[in-house]
Amino acid sequence: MKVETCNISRHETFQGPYRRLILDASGIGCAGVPGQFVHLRIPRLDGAVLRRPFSLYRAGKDGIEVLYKPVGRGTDAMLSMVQGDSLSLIGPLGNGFPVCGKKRTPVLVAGGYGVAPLSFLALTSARPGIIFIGGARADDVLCVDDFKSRGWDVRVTTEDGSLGAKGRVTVAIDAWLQSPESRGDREWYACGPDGLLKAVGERAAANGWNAWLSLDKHMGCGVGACLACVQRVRNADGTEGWVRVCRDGPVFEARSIVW
Amino acid sequence: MKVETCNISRHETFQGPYRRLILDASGIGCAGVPGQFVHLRIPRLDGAVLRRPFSLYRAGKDGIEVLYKPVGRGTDAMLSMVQGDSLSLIGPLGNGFPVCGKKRTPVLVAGGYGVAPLSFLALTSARPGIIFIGGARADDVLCVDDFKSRGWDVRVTTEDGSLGAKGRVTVAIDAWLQSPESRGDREWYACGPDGLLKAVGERAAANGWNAWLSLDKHMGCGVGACLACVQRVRNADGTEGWVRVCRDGPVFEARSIVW
Amino acid sequence: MVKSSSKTPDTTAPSMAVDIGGIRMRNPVMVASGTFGYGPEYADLVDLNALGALVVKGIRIAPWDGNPTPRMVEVPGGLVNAIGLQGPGVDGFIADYLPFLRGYEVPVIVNIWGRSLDEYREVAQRLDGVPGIAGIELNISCPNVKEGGLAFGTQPDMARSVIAAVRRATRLPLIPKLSPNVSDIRVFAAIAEAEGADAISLINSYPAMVIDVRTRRPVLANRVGGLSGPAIHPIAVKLVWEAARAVKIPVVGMGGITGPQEALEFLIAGARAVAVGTANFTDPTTALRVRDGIRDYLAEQGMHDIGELIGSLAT
Amino acid sequence: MVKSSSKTPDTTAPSMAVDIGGIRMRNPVMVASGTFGYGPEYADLVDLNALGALVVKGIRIAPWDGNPTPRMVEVPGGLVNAIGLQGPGVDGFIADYLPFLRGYEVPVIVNIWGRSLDEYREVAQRLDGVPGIAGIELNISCPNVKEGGLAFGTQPDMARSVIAAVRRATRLPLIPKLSPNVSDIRVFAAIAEAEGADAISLINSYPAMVIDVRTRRPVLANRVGGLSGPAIHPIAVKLVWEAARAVKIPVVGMGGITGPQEALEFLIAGARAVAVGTANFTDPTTALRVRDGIRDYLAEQGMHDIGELIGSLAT
Ligand SMILES: Cc1cc2nc3c(=O)[nH]c(=O)nc-3n(C[C@H](O)[C@H](O)[C@H](O)COP(=O)(O)OP(=O)(O)OC[C@H]3O[C@@H](n4cnc5c(N)ncnc54)[C@H](O)[C@@H]3O)c2cc1C
Ligand SMILES: Cc1cc2nc3c(=O)[nH]c(=O)nc-3n(C[C@H](O)[C@H](O)[C@H](O)COP(=O)(O)OP(=O)(O)OC[C@H]3O[C@@H](n4cnc5c(N)ncnc54)[C@H](O)[C@@H]3O)c2cc1C
Ligand SMILES: Cc1cc2nc3c(=O)[nH]c(=O)nc-3n(C[C@H](O)[C@H](O)[C@H](O)COP(=O)(O)O)c2cc1C
Ligand SMILES: Cc1cc2nc3c(=O)[nH]c(=O)nc-3n(C[C@H](O)[C@H](O)[C@H](O)COP(=O)(O)O)c2cc1C
Ligand code: FES
Ligand code: FES
Repeated sequence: MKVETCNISRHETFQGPYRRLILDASGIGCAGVPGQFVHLRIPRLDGAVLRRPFSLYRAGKDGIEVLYKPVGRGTDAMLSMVQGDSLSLIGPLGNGFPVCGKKRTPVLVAGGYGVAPLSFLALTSARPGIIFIGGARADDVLCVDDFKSRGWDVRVTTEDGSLGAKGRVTVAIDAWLQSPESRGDREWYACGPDGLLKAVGERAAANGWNAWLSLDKHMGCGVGACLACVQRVRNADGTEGWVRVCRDGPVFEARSIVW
Repeated sequence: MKVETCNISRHETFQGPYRRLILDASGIGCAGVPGQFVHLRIPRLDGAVLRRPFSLYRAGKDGIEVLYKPVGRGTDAMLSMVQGDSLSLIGPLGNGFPVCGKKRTPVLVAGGYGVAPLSFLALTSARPGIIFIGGARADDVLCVDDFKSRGWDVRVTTEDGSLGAKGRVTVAIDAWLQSPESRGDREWYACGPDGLLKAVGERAAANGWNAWLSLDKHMGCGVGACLACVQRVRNADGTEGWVRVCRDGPVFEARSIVW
Repeated sequence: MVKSSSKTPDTTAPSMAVDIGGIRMRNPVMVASGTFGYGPEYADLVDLNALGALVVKGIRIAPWDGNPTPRMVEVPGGLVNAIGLQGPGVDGFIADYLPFLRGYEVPVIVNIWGRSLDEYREVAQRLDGVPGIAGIELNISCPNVKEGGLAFGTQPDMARSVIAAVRRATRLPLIPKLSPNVSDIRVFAAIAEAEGADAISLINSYPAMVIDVRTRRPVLANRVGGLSGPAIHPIAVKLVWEAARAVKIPVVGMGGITGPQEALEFLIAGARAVAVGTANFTDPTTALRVRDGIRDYLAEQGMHDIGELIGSLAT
Repeated sequence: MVKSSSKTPDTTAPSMAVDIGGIRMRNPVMVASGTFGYGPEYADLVDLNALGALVVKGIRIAPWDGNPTPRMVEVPGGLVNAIGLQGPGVDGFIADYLPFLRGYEVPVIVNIWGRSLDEYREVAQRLDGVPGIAGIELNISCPNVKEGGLAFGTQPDMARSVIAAVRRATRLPLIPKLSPNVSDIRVFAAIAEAEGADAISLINSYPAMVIDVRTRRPVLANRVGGLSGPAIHPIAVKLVWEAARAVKIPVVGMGGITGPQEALEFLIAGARAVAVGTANFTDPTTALRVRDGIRDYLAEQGMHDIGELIGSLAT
């Protein structure tokens, strides 16, 4: 974990409202693994005291990439960032996704920008598996080719039916779970809205599979100091308590989460 | 007086650190006279609740021009404004300079950006007179050609001697006052730092001349409502009281000012 | 179409009218004392009749000079002012400004202050029965004058006596303006209600100080001043919420409104009207923007009357 | 050159060391409770030994769960938090964090709180004599817990009893942290001094509320929280200035520091040390920037010792 001042190498439209931000943060890039995130200080967001967290979409010796969608004051202000702008990152933060068990096949479930860390995970995965991508509209279904080109089985759903099957991602998952092809030893990975994570967790648990959920909580410090981002969990001894999504997560096994 | 949203037609270096800002505010432009000012809302100055006042350097049916120098948070932020940016103005505000008496010759004294309203005054003056321009360095001596091209007698002083006579503007004024050429009926106009205004006022009063001083006070509303910009004055009946620089001024006759 | 002359009612336009302790306003958006002068200053820029009410700058029984300059300094998200209640006095106000204001329909609320109980009573008495005045806002919370001002607003006994005295001196709707500089705002809200106030307003600016580190002097001549603007908004919302639950009389909420959003927070928290202060300097049309924004919000939410919004906080 | 072994003193580097009620700090820049965890969280990013002191998150006698989420919301110029003092309890702190902190030379100040006088006393007693603890900051001003917290800090009698009780329970340097939510801070500063406190610190975050106008609910699960950050800085400067003139014991100033400028204001106003809170989130190196900026300022002003700056306000 370090504070790194870096420059924007590229900032471009990725798809629909989503943007891709490429940063020459090589220190963080070298250290980052899938599931980790950076805490980004948005330039020229006067009066803002908080950074904003973004998952690593790519990380390597040249730096990092993130995908984001403008949804509020901060991400809106990010739109005006340009190549060459300097900004400050803290990262890599949190724990990455655990590696998929040797004999298991990875099953990924993504909603919205949640596909970004999963695409990074697929890149480093020992073998391809299956990914369910859900979105409101076709525009929200990102990175399909990232997976296809690596041999993944990609199942798309959109709520308006503009791409793939119509409905929520759970519709596709449930259909698949009914089918014989779902049999076998699986390890689940999911990133998206809470509703999606919860649904994935329930389905995985019902089958006795691990489901690694990447949680999205409003953050203050990003490093574990402020206790803003806490999530209620069930401890091994049955008691309940808080964990810090930023430091103890953002990835947690589904059965530990108290929704 | 109106609120006018306008666009930046041009924004350029004027001289040294000074910038010229050309705005297509034709409503304010048509109404504005020398000595009046606009209250400008600086775009992208988040967290700022106050506008900033700037004298009219030019005003006409095409809009207005101001000259400014970055000296603080607001004026620094102005540097990043670009052509086409939209901004909000209130103006024209305050009272202009009174017209020079028929048989009198105008004597102008300017320090720093104070030359801007005086250049506008010279443009509308029935006949040329003399102008003393003082500055710290050659860079601070603006608009010399504006005056020369209209037949004005321009006397420059700089504190470091890099242009014109070395010393404060009062040195040149005092030398001139000693000389026979200063005799005659004069009407003084000055804009610059308080020290300069005071010095000019004293010299004018000593000779029984009017001196119209344009005051620079920190402003809130700009329209006379908040009472932030007040100046102590002596009333006709000998009592003292406050006047509002924004609404009752910014131009006052020197003998009324209680420094 | 029984009566051909009847206007088709605009069923989509929600009703915005509110009654603040007997003052009927067309909409709940006022301008705050000290930030809008006495009316004429902004009349070129804002249709005064479009305001819910106009609260004039604080006046006392006689003219008052206020503080030396500098009187105002900008800080992140606000400003600190120490005007010190400069004003023409009650007779000056009546002679010089009231005739102008009588030309408008907007309710005019006079903000009053005094250096003693007697002064407070006198100025209220003087205003009683003067045509063109809709109500009195009783400033017991100004951080910028040494005498009276804040002390009246932070000590329950003093607050009680001054409100009671002014109440006896006037039949006009009376709106004590509470100080935020207290540990429990409910105490002061309840005192106001018990002493017969028709409404309360809050918050005034918050005691504050800015130091010039270059000269190592306070920036303001008065050394301390009052912080206003967006910086104090979350504090104001909390106090308005508490005050509104403590009393039955209407609450006027203010502090840091820059647009509809902050005004809606006050109304949802229980304020029956709001006032725009510092933002008038940033954008003189703020009150109109706020009014329009509230109306649009009501329409969006399918509300027909502002009353449905007021105090609608779900907790 | 009489003694060849003597080091040439660096005459240009001003002395930054301060003594806060017996706690010797290399420089006056601390990090504020609740914004820096217990040390390890920021240890990768900041050299802990470069801090004047490290104040850990508030702890009580037993583990505490704090409030439900959401616990934090950003506002213009600050944030409102309602963490609710989640923590491992005093034994958890001693077992899990103190060993780590003992590996550093930075003075560790433990921020403590309780739901009753007894709890306050017990946690102070438990810390007394534990190696690696430089002092106790007594939190009587947290706006985010129902029990105790703010009530202790806004009622003179309660403040007096809790400070007296804790004073008897510990020989460690004791620093009550005052609430800003009072009408006259000098009263509480004087109480702390009279009851034997070694220093005081101020200000804690300011009671505040944010409403989501879309859902018409408070954004924070706890409904109200504490406002911190640049928004409260001018308020904090005024309170520090008043408190510093009311007592002889040292004052630690905090509230809205983002860089050297705001810290210098506190020191000039009379604070002997300052603490960086919310700005740690924005930029974890803030405390170091502040320290360097103060040093540069002293050098520029030709001051040789931070003592020349403290309380140097010309009024
Ligand atoms: C571990 C993690 C990884 C993330 N990765 C990505 C990513 O790769 N791409 C992407 O587009 N978004 C990502 N997000 C969500 C992203 O951080 C928010 O969209 C962003 O903070 C919104 O900021 P804003 O100022 O535009 O929104 P506003 O709603 O105006 O923000 C106000 C406050 O709320 C917080 N906030 C608002 N929404 C969220 C949210 N959904 N999650 C967390 N905090 C929020 C902000 O940080 C800020 O403090 C991630 C969140 C987390 C916790
Ligand atoms: C009637 C009038 C006409 C002016 N005309 C011009 C002009 O034509 N060109 C030009 O360059 N400048 C002019 N000024 C000065 C200009 O307004 C200030 O330089 C500017 O406000 C500084 O803002 P800042 O944020 O950069 O400085 P900061 O010092 O960061 O500003 C902080 C606050 O102080 C106020 N302030 C600071 N300096 C001054 C000052 N000298 N006068 C008034 N307020 C100040 C600002 O408005 C702001 O509220 C004029 C001032 C007045 C009163
Ligand atoms: C320049 C200025 C002058 C003020 N004068 C008065 C006054 O005379 N009487 C009064 O009760 N409040 C006065 N106030 C307080 C405002 O009416 C209002 O309560 C406060 O500024 C908070 O609202 P805001 O954040 O929208 O400005 C003044 C505020 C400012 C900024
Ligand atoms: C997230 C957060 C948690 C805090 N927790 C505590 C705490 O446990 N004990 C305490 O005394 N103060 C606590 N505070 C208050 C800070 O120590 C500090 O007094 C306040 O935030 C003002 O400083 P700032 O504006 O620099 O943040 C907390 C503040 C924040 C923002
Ligand atoms: S964001 Fe501060 S603890 Fe997680
Ligand atoms: S700036 Fe408000 S009265 Fe002049």
